[in-house]
Amino acid sequence: GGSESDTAGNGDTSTEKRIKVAYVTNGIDPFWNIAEAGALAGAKEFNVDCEVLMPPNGLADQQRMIETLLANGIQGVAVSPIDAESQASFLKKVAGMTNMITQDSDAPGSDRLCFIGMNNYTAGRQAGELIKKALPDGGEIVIFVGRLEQLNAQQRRQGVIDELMDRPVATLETMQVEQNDTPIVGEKFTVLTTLTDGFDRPKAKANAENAMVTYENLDAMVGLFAYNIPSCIEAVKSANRLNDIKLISFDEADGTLQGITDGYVQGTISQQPFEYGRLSVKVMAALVRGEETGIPENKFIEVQSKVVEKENVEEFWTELKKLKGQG
Amino acid sequence: MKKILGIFILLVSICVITTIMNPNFLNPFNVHNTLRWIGLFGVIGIGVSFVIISSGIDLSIGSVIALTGALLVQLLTAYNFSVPMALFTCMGLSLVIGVVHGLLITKLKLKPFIVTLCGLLIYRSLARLATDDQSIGFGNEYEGLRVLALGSVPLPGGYSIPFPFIIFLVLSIIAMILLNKTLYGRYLLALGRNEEAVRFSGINADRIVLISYVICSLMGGLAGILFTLDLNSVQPASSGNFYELYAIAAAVLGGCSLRGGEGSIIGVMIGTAILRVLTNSITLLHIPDYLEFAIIGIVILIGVSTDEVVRKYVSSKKVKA
Amino acid sequence: MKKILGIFILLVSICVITTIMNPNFLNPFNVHNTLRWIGLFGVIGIGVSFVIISSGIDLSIGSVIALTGALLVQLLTAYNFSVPMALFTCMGLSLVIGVVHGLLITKLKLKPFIVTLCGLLIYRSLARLATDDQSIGFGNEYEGLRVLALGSVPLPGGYSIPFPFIIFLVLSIIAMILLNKTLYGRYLLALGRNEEAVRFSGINADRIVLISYVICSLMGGLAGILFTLDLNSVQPASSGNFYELYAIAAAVLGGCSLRGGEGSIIGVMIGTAILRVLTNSITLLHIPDYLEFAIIGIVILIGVSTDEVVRKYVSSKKVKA
Amino acid sequence: MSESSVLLRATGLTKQFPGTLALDNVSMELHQQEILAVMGENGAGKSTFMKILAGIYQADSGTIELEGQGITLNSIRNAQDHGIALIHQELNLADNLDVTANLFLGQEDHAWGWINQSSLYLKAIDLLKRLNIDIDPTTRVSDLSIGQQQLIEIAKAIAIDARILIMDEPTSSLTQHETEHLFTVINDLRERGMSIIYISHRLNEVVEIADRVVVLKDGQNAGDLPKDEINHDNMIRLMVGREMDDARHRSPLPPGEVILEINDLVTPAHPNHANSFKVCAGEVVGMAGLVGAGRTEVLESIFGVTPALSGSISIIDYDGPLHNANQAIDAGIGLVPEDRKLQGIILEMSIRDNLSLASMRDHQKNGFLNFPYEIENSAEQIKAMSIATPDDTKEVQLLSGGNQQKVVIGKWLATHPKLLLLDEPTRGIDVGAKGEIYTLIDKLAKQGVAILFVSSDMEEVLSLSDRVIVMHEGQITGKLTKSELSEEAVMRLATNATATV
Ligand SMILES: Nc1ncnc2c1ncn2[C@@H]1O[C@H](COP(=O)(O)OP(=O)(O)OP(=O)(O)O)[C@@H](O)[C@H]1O
Ligand SMILES: Nc1ncnc2c1ncn2[C@@H]1O[C@H](COP(=O)(O)OP(=O)(O)OP(=O)(O)O)[C@@H](O)[C@H]1O
Ligand SMILES: [Mg+2]
Ligand SMILES: [Mg+2]
Repeated sequence: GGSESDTAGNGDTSTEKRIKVAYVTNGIDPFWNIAEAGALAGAKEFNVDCEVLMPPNGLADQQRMIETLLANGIQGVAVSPIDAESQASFLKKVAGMTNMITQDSDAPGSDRLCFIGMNNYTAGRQAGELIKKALPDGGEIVIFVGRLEQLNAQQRRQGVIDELMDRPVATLETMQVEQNDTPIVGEKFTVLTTLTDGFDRPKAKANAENAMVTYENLDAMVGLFAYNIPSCIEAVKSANRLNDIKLISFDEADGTLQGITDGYVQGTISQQPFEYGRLSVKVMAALVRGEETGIPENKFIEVQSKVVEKENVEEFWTELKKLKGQG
Repeated sequence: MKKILGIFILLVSICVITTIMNPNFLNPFNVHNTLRWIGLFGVIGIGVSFVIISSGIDLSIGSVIALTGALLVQLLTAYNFSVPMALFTCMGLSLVIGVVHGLLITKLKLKPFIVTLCGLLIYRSLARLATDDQSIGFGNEYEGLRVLALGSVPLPGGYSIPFPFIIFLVLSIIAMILLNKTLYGRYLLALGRNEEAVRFSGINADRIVLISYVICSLMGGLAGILFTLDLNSVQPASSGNFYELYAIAAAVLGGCSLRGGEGSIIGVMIGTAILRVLTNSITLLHIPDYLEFAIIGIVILIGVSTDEVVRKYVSSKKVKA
Repeated sequence: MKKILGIFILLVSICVITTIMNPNFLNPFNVHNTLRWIGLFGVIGIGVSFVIISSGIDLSIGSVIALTGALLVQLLTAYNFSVPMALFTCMGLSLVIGVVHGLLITKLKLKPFIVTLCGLLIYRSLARLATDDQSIGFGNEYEGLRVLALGSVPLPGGYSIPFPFIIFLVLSIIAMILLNKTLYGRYLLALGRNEEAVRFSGINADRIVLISYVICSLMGGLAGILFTLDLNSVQPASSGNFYELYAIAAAVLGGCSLRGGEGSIIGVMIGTAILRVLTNSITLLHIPDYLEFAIIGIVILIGVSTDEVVRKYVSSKKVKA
Repeated sequence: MSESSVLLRATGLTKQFPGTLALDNVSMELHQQEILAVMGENGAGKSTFMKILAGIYQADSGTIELEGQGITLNSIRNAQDHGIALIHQELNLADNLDVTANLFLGQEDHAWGWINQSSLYLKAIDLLKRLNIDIDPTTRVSDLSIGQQQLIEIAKAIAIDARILIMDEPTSSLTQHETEHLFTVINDLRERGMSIIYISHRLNEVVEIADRVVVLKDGQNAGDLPKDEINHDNMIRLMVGREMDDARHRSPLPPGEVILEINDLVTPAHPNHANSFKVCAGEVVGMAGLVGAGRTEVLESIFGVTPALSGSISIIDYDGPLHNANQAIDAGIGLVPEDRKLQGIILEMSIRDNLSLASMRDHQKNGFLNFPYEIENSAEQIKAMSIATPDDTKEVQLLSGGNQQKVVIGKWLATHPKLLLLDEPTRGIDVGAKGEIYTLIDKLAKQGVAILFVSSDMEEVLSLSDRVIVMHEGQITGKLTKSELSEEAVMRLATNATATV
């Protein structure tokens, strides 16, 4: 985090004062490293300075960082609110002071100029479809996540559940978040429980191990955060059950992609974080310069989530490595 | 006094250097925000300094913040408590927490480290239980109440003093008076150094210790309320994580000795200010944020070790004189 | 001995109750995993108990775990170190960290709490710096090396003893010998009680203290390596967060007194086992995971306070006798 | 004053500690305006008794009457309300606060918890003046010497306005001069109606001040002595139960070769003074001086725990450096430190472990403990020192003060030192144990060990030493041979820096 684009000497001859924008994440995560690469690539492409900030200590830290950016005269901020609903009034203030857009997670009541992201609930339903594909006869499922207090986690989880229970597609507004105290039983599928780990890897792995012990008929594991399935893989591997437990993931951790390549992960839902970063910078640059921004009427620039399965994993991964500058 | 002078110079230096490198540091908006954060974190710094002076420690503050914050939101939004009742209940809960800590430490003779470590774990769980493990906030409501955290007193030149900073100042003055002018403060200082001396003077040492934990928890509860009003959001699993360590660091930087019996409120104020200004400077000066911790750690180390070194130097001077 | 008996009964009770409520607890896979976690966490428990016996504390263990873990992966994958060289470098770094802690504490007379709190902050930053703030792992490589953490010795009935548990056992035995049979252990126990008297007995107390921090950091470094090999991943910003608190809790539960001078390695082993079995039971028994912290906190409180209460009871019995 | 007026009467007090019956059916009367000395060996139960009277401990059984009224003393505050104040055996001051704060701790003038600071200062000035103590009431207690701190403790108890003042060994860290001053104060307090219980191991003091003596032995009453029967022999007989036979008046041997030679030694606390002296084999050299004269520092410099600023220390047959205690042991030096509990022993460890703490390094096996040596050593020292214990695995804290001191000495004897430094070796130790320690010092000297001891007990310095070095404010002001030795000569040198060297 915190890196600045190195744009010195890229042939910028205009006398225009360099535009300063910032990309603020909701924490530190491999996911954001990819987005950061996208933001920095965008900075180069659209000839601006972009600062990427990753608040390590949650919401208070995020607000402090944004305040400091504002004090520093930042011209555009793309933020992923940690608690969108509650932060709306704070973000409204920010929007009054600079060009503010939201990305990854939206804050509708905040006067943000636009939202760049995907619909996490839809992504959840896509994951649900992957499960259905892997378990045509139904089965028992455990969901793994870092913290349930986050909105994206709740939306993904609900998407998975609603898809498995064959409920009608809800919107983000009508979506009902189900409690996590009893198994949710549907016709074919049962969602046994959701286990949280507080972003602690050993806990994530132990959760997977314990789930296999507790639920003897466990058929599939769904990991809502990037690291969840890689942790599950370690646990399932040591139980020698890679062939019998289906694994469905979100995001594009290396372990997940390796698992898809090797055939023991059914698939993952990628949000294309690189695009989040690049598009955010693109929109902010255009906003500052007063150019055409391409913001639609509904203020929602959707980045399509991408379902990665065995068929397309190689292509996806090669592309990803290239984007991250490892290719 | 010398001790405070040293860290005061440190604070001024950080401010001056930051201003030179980025004049936006003195921008009214930035000053306002920095003062607000100083106020919010300062409240727990003051609280923990009482416990430290009693030669104890309180590791549970961060969890108390999460718990009272969660409770406040729940009481107001889910249980329709009136504002005064809700505030009263939250402070009441922190009071009970402080009393329980104090009783376990004085009556069962458990170590403060252990009691409050268990507190850290238990209150965190309770906060998650109280909220069903979901982030909660006031939404667009309770704007009036939130003025407590977000309001400010305007000054000329566009500057303004945020309410939390004023609350912090008022509490600091009360704390100073309590520590230096009252029986309680005197007994606390004496007890931090030599508990036997206090007991043998016929003073109820247990009560003094207990009150210090109550003060600390009450400050934690108040901070929980203020943080929640300011941020309009409580993350039950993560709000306040590690805040106790910041508070302890600020107190120690400000001259409180973990051996007990030593500490000044002005020092704690300066200590808190240093930590907050530092984090502000780090972002303002585009220092990669992963270095934030390292810089804070190094500044604390320098702060406390210069103090030791100066003390040695002074005492060797004395000998020569 | 009585102390250990108490927590041993506690451990057995937890196991029995869990087994009755869910026989899967004794399932070979579950036993294997639980033993593995006991091994991994036990290593730092042993380390920190030396520091606690010296009447110190080490809050930096979690960050040391992250730093050595990050370093191991980077050295192997990005810098093409050979396996022995990489392991050697990681352990070397933890040794240096321990020495620095020890020197700051003994020579500059800084409080262990502060020194290692700054360590907690600084090493966390360094871990993030070393990895460019990215999660890293071995991917599909170094399977051979990873056997160190993932391998096991098979037993009849499908059971098996994981290597980390064996490493833990071996280290425990070495620690027991060190503590009870060597000059170092004798001096450490004496020093934890009365440092001044140890100095006046012609013993280099500073060296004894320093070595205790070195042991603790080395154990932290080793744990960092083992955790990384086990998990195949390091999160520079979060790996190991709060682990020092678990380690300290295990040591205290196992009878180490934070006053120093007291502690048994068997106790620490049982203490660690209780904590790990508890977290295991919580999931096995379908207890909501947000209650995990509360249950751990309450068990620690019960553990240490029964100890106090029993001690009082025993001494009052003696009087009557 | 009516002789028969009993102010305080304790009847049948019993107090059981884990493993120790500290008081067993003890009774005592205290009359109006009486100075009652309570005597007894270490561990006889004196302090326990006094702590019961002060409300710190509660007796298991027995009654206490004040002016004929039965009272229960269940807290310190409660005892203070009844007019009973205790000056503890150990210092109990908060040295981070000033003199005034300590003098009135728990007794402050206040309005609603708000301290009336100025009135306290005035009272402090008044009190200190009345007691003739020349200390500024705004001084931080940590800046005072131990002797001054002891005076503050005494003043603090007097400030309570008690009717009964209990003093548990108040003079153990006072100089002769300060002690005499204290006696004037005590007599004055008695004149003003106070009754005093006075505990001391110094028989001379008791003879001088006491109206009556009560002797305890092993937690039981061992007898009373009225004013006219108070003398050394009677007291010792009641306390020890036999006649004393010690080496107090030893006959020195001619000194052997020089073991220790100090040249121009400068210690940190007194950087402007350099001192030189020698100690020979078989010699017992005493160091006299007022409290704070710098004697402890000299011993600690020789032993390496407080390194000297400059000067040379040479030890026979040793060429190595002498910068720390470890090297001092190599050189054959042992130090029995001033503060037994803080520096000498580890209270929670066993007698056996304590006895081998300094010598184990020479008997280790590649870093491992040598258990057979430890057992053997412990048996040997317990026998040589006649340490009274049934079992050497007992924790040292369960021993009486005298026996604890013997453990410290035994720990050093196990290293077979050439030079033994003893700092206040008999402070707070009862006559019986004192005698045994004197005998031991004599025996060691006869074996050729060089002995350098610091003592503030004039009687001890005069009788035990072959030679005396007197210090004043960090400077050696004189060296007296056996024939030059007299109380006047020592006092003149100890108080007057301009005396001939
Ligand atoms: N708190 C305690 N717990 C256990 N035993 C105790 C305690 N206090 C005193 N004792 C024991 O009770 C006995 C009497 O001790 P006390 O301190 O009253 O003796 P003393 O006559 O004052 O001796 P001294 O002359 O050494 O001061 C001793 O054996 C001592 O070890
Ligand atoms: N640890 C210390 N810190 C500061 N000052 C000290 C310390 N120890 C001793 N002093 C001071 O140094 C001076 C010399 O003290 P020292 O203990 O050497 O004297 P002494 O002649 O041995 O007296 P005593 O009879 O009390 O043992 C005194 O003024 C004392 O207050
Ligand atoms: Mg006594
Ligand atoms: Mg001395």
